[in-house]
Amino acid sequence: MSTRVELEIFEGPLDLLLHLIKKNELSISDIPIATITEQYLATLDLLQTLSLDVAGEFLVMAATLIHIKSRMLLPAGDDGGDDEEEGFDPRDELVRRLLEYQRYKEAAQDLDQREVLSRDVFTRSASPTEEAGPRGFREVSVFELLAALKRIIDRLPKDTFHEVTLEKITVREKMTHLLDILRAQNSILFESLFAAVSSRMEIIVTFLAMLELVKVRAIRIVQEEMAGPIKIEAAADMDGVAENVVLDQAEEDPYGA
Amino acid sequence: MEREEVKSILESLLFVADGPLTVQRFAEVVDGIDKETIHILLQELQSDLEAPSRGLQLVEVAGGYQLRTAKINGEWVKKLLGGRPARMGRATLETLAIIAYRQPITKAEIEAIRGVDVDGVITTLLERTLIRAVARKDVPGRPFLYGTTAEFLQLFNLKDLTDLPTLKDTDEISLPEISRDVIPLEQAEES
Amino acid sequence: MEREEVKSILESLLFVADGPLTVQRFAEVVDGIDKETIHILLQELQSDLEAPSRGLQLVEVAGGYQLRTAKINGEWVKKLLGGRPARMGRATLETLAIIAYRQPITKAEIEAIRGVDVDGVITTLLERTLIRAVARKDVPGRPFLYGTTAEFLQLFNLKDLTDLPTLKDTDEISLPEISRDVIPLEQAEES
Repeated sequence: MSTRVELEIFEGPLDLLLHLIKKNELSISDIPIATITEQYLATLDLLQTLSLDVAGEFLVMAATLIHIKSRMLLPAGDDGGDDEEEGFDPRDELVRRLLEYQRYKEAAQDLDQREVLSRDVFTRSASPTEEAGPRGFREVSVFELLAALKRIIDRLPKDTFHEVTLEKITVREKMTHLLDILRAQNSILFESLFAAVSSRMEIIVTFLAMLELVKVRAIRIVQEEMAGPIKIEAAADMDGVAENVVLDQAEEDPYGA
Repeated sequence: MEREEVKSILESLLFVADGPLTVQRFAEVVDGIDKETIHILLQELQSDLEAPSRGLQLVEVAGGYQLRTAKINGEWVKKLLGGRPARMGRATLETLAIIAYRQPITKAEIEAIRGVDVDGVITTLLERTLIRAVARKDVPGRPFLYGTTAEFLQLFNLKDLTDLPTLKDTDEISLPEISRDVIPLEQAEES
Repeated sequence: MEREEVKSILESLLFVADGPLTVQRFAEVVDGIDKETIHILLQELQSDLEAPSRGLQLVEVAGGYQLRTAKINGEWVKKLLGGRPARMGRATLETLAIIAYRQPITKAEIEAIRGVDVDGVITTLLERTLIRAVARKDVPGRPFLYGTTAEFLQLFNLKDLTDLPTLKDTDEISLPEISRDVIPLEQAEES
């Protein structure tokens, strides 16, 4: 199937035909096939002149129109004999398709005119646990965090050159660093937290530091909407909670040299 | 329980519900209240909300009741919520209309009506759970038959499928005849 | 704009808002309305909601206004929401994550990583058939080894376990290492 940049205005060959019929104020059931074929082909020509790609369907319809036109020229009963019915018209099949297509085109317009949810009318989006928290942000799951982390890691160059020197970065240092940031600006985007980080080990350590602060409820990780940016923000008594944990860590640090 | 109390409970339930609530569900939760009373109170709630100072409406949709914002306030709500999903394109709408009225229907049958390939559109509609595969058609290749979902009803504020506006009869040609004619076309196309 | 209209808009906005809305925010969205009017209308809304037939309340919280269900209906709301799968708590999610990435794993090993008792969580996860006992570990006491189920994959919309957001590129930093590092922190937290 060819790319269909071309006829955003026409949803397909039937749509184009309907357009031409309407433009010429013709009746679907009695299409002057020669005129319509001519205009149809002219439209395709125009599109091709404009270097627009004409999809295969449009060409199939062009062939169909030419075929019908040729059969219209034959005297009745002279067309191969498989249409013995009285009053057979080579346009019948096309007329049926056009009428049916038009019917659904109108049905689609009717649907579009209804009160469409999230366009005209809205339901509540907040989580149902009313008393849960003062903020409407949803808390982010571990899986979403891991997925976000993976995105960050995937962006890193594959070389692991710096890992050896950076291994000494500690979870405690990262926790302190994160707390400093949040003291200064109250919240930070998850991704920007990792912006300056260049090795996988450092990312993991940063991530662990973040998880630890979440665990002791010094910080919250929230998201305004599904798949939206993840934000890290200071909890109400961040300093009170975090200080103990960070200090406790000062004694023994597994990542330390 | 007092009538007022029950009405108050119904409002609370409607407020927190994830989707439309059926009278049945109300009756299960608020035990001891008969469905008739629930029905009457919901009607009352519905008309309370018609006051010009109210910004909500109680719609009957997908077999249940749901609170939604008043249509007249749509623009303000959009402004509050910020960037919202774009309008549905014509290709999507047309395909959805065909599926809604002709379900269960195969992709090939839809393509015969629209005259164009609908692969991408079907994928989008499946992803948005507006349609689902309901069966396979007993023809060569056993293609999927698609139908609309409850989400479809919710999206277009429809009680059920019979609530769809009647298809305009543009001519004397009846639907069965059309579909009979359409099948050979598909076979020709496939071969 | 009419007073009634503005009141209606305020109700719509409160209904869809994700969190408390400040008077400032209302004024930004509904331009041309002064804060004083907004304030008065919100007070009005608040007292409207005091009627015994209403099931909502307008609370002032975190410097803004938020619609919530009336306290008196709390039990009914819980009953409604209780019928659905509840939102998974953090402890449950973390435990599930550990099992997903480290399966098969024993309860003791999970506890070593999380630093807390996981009995209750394991029971919940087993009841919801998100995990199952897959074998016994050949160590003293022969504890169960747990793994995730097909329901787990469904819940998180995963094709299979390789579809998990694994840290594939970080194989050199294996999870055991992480868990070893994490333990002291958790112990600190408990003390």
